[in-house]
Amino acid sequence: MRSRRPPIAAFVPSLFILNLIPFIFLTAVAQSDLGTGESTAMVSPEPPTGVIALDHVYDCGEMIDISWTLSAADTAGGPVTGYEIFRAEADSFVSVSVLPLGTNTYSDEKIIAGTPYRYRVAALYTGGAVLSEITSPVSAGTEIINWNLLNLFVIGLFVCGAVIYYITHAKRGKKLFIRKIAGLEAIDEAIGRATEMGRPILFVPGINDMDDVQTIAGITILGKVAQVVAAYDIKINMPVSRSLVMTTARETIKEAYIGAGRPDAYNDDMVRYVTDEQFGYVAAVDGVMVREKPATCFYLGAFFAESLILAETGNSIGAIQIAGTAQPAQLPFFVAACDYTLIGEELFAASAYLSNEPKQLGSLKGQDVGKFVAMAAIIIGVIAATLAEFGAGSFFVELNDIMHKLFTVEN
Amino acid sequence: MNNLGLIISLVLIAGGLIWLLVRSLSGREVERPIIFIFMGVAVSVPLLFNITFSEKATPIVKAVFDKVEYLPEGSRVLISFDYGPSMAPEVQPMSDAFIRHCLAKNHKLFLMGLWATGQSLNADAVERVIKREFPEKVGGVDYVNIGYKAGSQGVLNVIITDFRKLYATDVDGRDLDSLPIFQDIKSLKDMDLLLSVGGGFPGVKEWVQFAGDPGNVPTAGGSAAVTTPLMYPYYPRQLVGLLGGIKGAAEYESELKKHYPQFDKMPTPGVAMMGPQTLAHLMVMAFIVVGNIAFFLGKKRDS
Amino acid sequence: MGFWEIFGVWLAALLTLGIISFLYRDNAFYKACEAIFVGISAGYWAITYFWDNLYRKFYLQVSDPAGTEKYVPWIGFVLGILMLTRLFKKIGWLSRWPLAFIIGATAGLYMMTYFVSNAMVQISASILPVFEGSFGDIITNLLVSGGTFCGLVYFFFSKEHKGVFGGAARVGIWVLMLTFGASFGYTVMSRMSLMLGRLDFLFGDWLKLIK
Amino acid sequence: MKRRIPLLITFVVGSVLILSVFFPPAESWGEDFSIFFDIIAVFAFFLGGGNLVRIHGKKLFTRKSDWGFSVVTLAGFFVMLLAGLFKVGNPAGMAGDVTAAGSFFQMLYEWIFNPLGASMYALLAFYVASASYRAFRAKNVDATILLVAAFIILLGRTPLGMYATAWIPDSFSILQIPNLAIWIMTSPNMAGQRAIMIGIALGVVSMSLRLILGVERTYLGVDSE
Repeated sequence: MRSRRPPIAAFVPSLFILNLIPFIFLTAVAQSDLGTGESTAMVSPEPPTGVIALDHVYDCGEMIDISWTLSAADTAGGPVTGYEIFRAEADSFVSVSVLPLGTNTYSDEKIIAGTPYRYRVAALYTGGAVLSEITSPVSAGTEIINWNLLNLFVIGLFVCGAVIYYITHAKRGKKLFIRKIAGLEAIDEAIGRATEMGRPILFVPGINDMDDVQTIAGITILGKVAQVVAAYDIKINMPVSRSLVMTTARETIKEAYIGAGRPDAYNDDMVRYVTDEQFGYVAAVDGVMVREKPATCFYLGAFFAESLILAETGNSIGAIQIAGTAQPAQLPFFVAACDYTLIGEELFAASAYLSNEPKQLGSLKGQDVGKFVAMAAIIIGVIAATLAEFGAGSFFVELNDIMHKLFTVEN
Repeated sequence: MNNLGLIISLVLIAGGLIWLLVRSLSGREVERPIIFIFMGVAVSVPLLFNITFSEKATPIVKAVFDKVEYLPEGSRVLISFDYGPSMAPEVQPMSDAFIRHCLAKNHKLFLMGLWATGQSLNADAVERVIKREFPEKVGGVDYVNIGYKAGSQGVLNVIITDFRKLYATDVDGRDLDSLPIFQDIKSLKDMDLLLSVGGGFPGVKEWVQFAGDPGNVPTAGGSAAVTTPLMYPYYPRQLVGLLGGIKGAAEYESELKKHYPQFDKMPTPGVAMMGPQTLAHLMVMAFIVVGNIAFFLGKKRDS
Repeated sequence: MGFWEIFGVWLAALLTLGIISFLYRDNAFYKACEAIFVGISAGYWAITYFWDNLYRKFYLQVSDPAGTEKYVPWIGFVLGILMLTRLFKKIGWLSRWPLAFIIGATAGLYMMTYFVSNAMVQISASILPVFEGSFGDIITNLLVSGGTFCGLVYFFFSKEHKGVFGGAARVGIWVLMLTFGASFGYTVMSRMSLMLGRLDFLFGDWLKLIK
Repeated sequence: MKRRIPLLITFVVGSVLILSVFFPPAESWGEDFSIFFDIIAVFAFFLGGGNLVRIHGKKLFTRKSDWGFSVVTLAGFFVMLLAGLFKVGNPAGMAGDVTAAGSFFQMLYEWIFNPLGASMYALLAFYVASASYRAFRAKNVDATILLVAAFIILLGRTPLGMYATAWIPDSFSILQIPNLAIWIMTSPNMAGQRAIMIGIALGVVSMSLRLILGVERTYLGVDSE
């Protein structure tokens, strides 16, 4: 359920094995086939032709791509049973792989960069094999720039450029409109409630470590929440499931207390490590909830199956609950069980929104430009694709083609 | 004894629900522990007393059943075991039901598999289902198990033109040509129906893309619940039908029992597992209804 | 069944009941289970960190005479040591370096992966002809494209949700709600299966009421 | 100064890793980062685990309420730690894998860790029920849509859904509950998921840039130590 499982409990990478077996198995069969030589009475089929070996582009010399024209005898019911790839560094050819019939490309990864290799492809048939011509030597090289990703670069640059433009634009003091986000407007009210009731605030930053952006988003919101907490001297309770999150959260809260001019009121015990284990952590947080009865619970970060356990327990103690995550599978549970939910993008926008600094708000405007690009792409793409389908002229066919190329990331 | 317990528990559940309804009709909310108790009972009772519900097949499942049912006797049906032991509890009931149905209809049965981890499972199905329940069926004549070959969809690419390029023998080492069942069979295209039972890659999707579509052979199958939504888009154009998760298996089993009295005593793990599930789902829905009644009446009273 | 096996089953059964007892209310039985769980699992992870990360990913790598990139784990080691400077007040500020490193790296890496797999892939998957197939298909295609569009409108921050734009945002939130409701309903079955598994253990392995 | 260097580190590391995607020789740097991270996490655990021991130790020595449970936690932690560090009862001794069957560590895992985790997970079934009771109420249009979608899907997962709408003629078969449920899962559900995913991507881009450019810096703590 969670992304970082205990690595000890490693599972068998069955797909890997699955992919490996054909090669092992088929190679064995084919070699024994080859051993019988070409001396059978059967008429040998035509060999594959036009074999070309080329360095795989945009990598670090890890692959050589081989392609060929199928043997003329590779037809339904024909004698060909498959192909075998042979590679030579000097004069002796060794078998690299065996492939099913109908295949006309192969990428050889068992190579050393810079070494020249020659290849030949054999068409296998019952009782023997026929070999193709030998290719001219080719060596795998490193390309510095991956031009395949040019489209990603251009679009990425545009979107990032928009964000950066609006951040710098805002510096010059231009006022930006940002709509109200209910879940964030409610934060002040939720904290106010804790003050009135004299009860603590519970802050859960998810169960992933600092190497997840959602956790970082949760911590940046914690920064804003802690400012209010420090100003009103409310008790904040933050059990965490990762040591690094503990460290970062302490820095963040301490900063807020110093900013509020009350460094003495800060206490390291506000943030405490429980356990890395998903459900062990949940068991403990549930315990904290029913025993300390926080007035407000925040769940902001990466959540998995525990989302509903936390939200329902929080509801049972009558807490106001504000949740936010970018895990699409858990959003339904938060939406159903919490008072306010920051849906996906809103989680990442929250700290900027709460800071109310022009620069930070500018970044929100910038990401809207990104959304505009996405929406425009969908509309233009759909129209072009539809009209192209109806044969409305080559312009739309081309446009459709361009749109697909623009948004398809090759790799 | 069992029946008594069963009746008492069901009466308790029904009575409890009526009590809740009456309570909510006066606009009152239900406390959480009561909901938990209901849930616990709803799941425990069917588990303890082995309560099952007759499942009426949904169209997507019925389509598979009808396809097998209305193929003329002696048609060739291929079942591929595309799953491993970890998925077996969810999808094995499907492959078992397919086997029973096909043999009861006197179809010729071809078993194979695309998962290395599932190799023992189709052999197990032969022992457990075919040999035990259909002792009159002869291996190599009425059914054959050609086993697993590595290569995922690559296998399909080959056997869509010729079985013998990849399979020389069946799992018992008998030459395919020596088997009566393989007499007029050259490739997958000679099959009348392809059934893939699986829950991942390669699975139903690959069978559609690399065998059913190019060979123009009707294809159907079953898949684990998590991957089922990904298969829906192929239905009904490229997939005859699909058994989704344990519920799909249960529906097929029910349908089988309905049409074939001889399967009265057949084990129905799918139906058995659906008993608690169904009651739990009904309970969740009952709570949604009760909750809304309480909400609206409570609002009315307040205003 | 040997003594230890029976002991194991009973222990597991008691712990299961302890956790479930929380549904009624917090109690000493649950507290004990919680305490055991926290202690045992923290210990488990400590061991995982030790053998899997420190021993396998660091020690074995740097002590491997054939290793080609030995410096890589050492960088992590140095950053890790800096992390421990927190324990000393005077040089505690050094612990922000590894933190800054982690946050910078996570931001950079995630930015690209999310942008490619979430944005680019989804946009290109949306670019399809709508007027294709039966009448029902066309409606469905229109709905998927339109729904995605309106959903994005809902997320707009810098424009007030008013007029036509507001209407689209409204439709957007409806699409999102439909999505959430459907996912919730679909997941119920798998959640029930988990409880079935536990009850199966209690009634079968422990009490032997069912086979 | 104490704050400027971390900002610089974040900026350099972040921008380098963004650009590394476009340069094949740098492609593996992301993997290197995950190695660094795993090693840093070990050292961080000294702080986290230390915190756990300190908190429960303090409870024990000050005899705070429920200090008995702290004893249990500490005992569990150290028993697991010793069992794993010295591979107690491991059939292959210190050379064996720490999770080898038969080792004390693995026994603790199977008898205690596993049932506790599975039971906690199983509580979800109960919470699903209470959430449906309380949250699926037709308070407004949004909530009603949520409710109806969930209800149709739930209905489609029981025999009831089939019986309830079997009378609908086949030409309108889409309106039969099981078909409707499938349609909802594949069409509107997909539209919603797509919008959410695209939104998340842009949110991440914007937040990452704020972090890398140092606009967002609350996590860095204070300068005045």
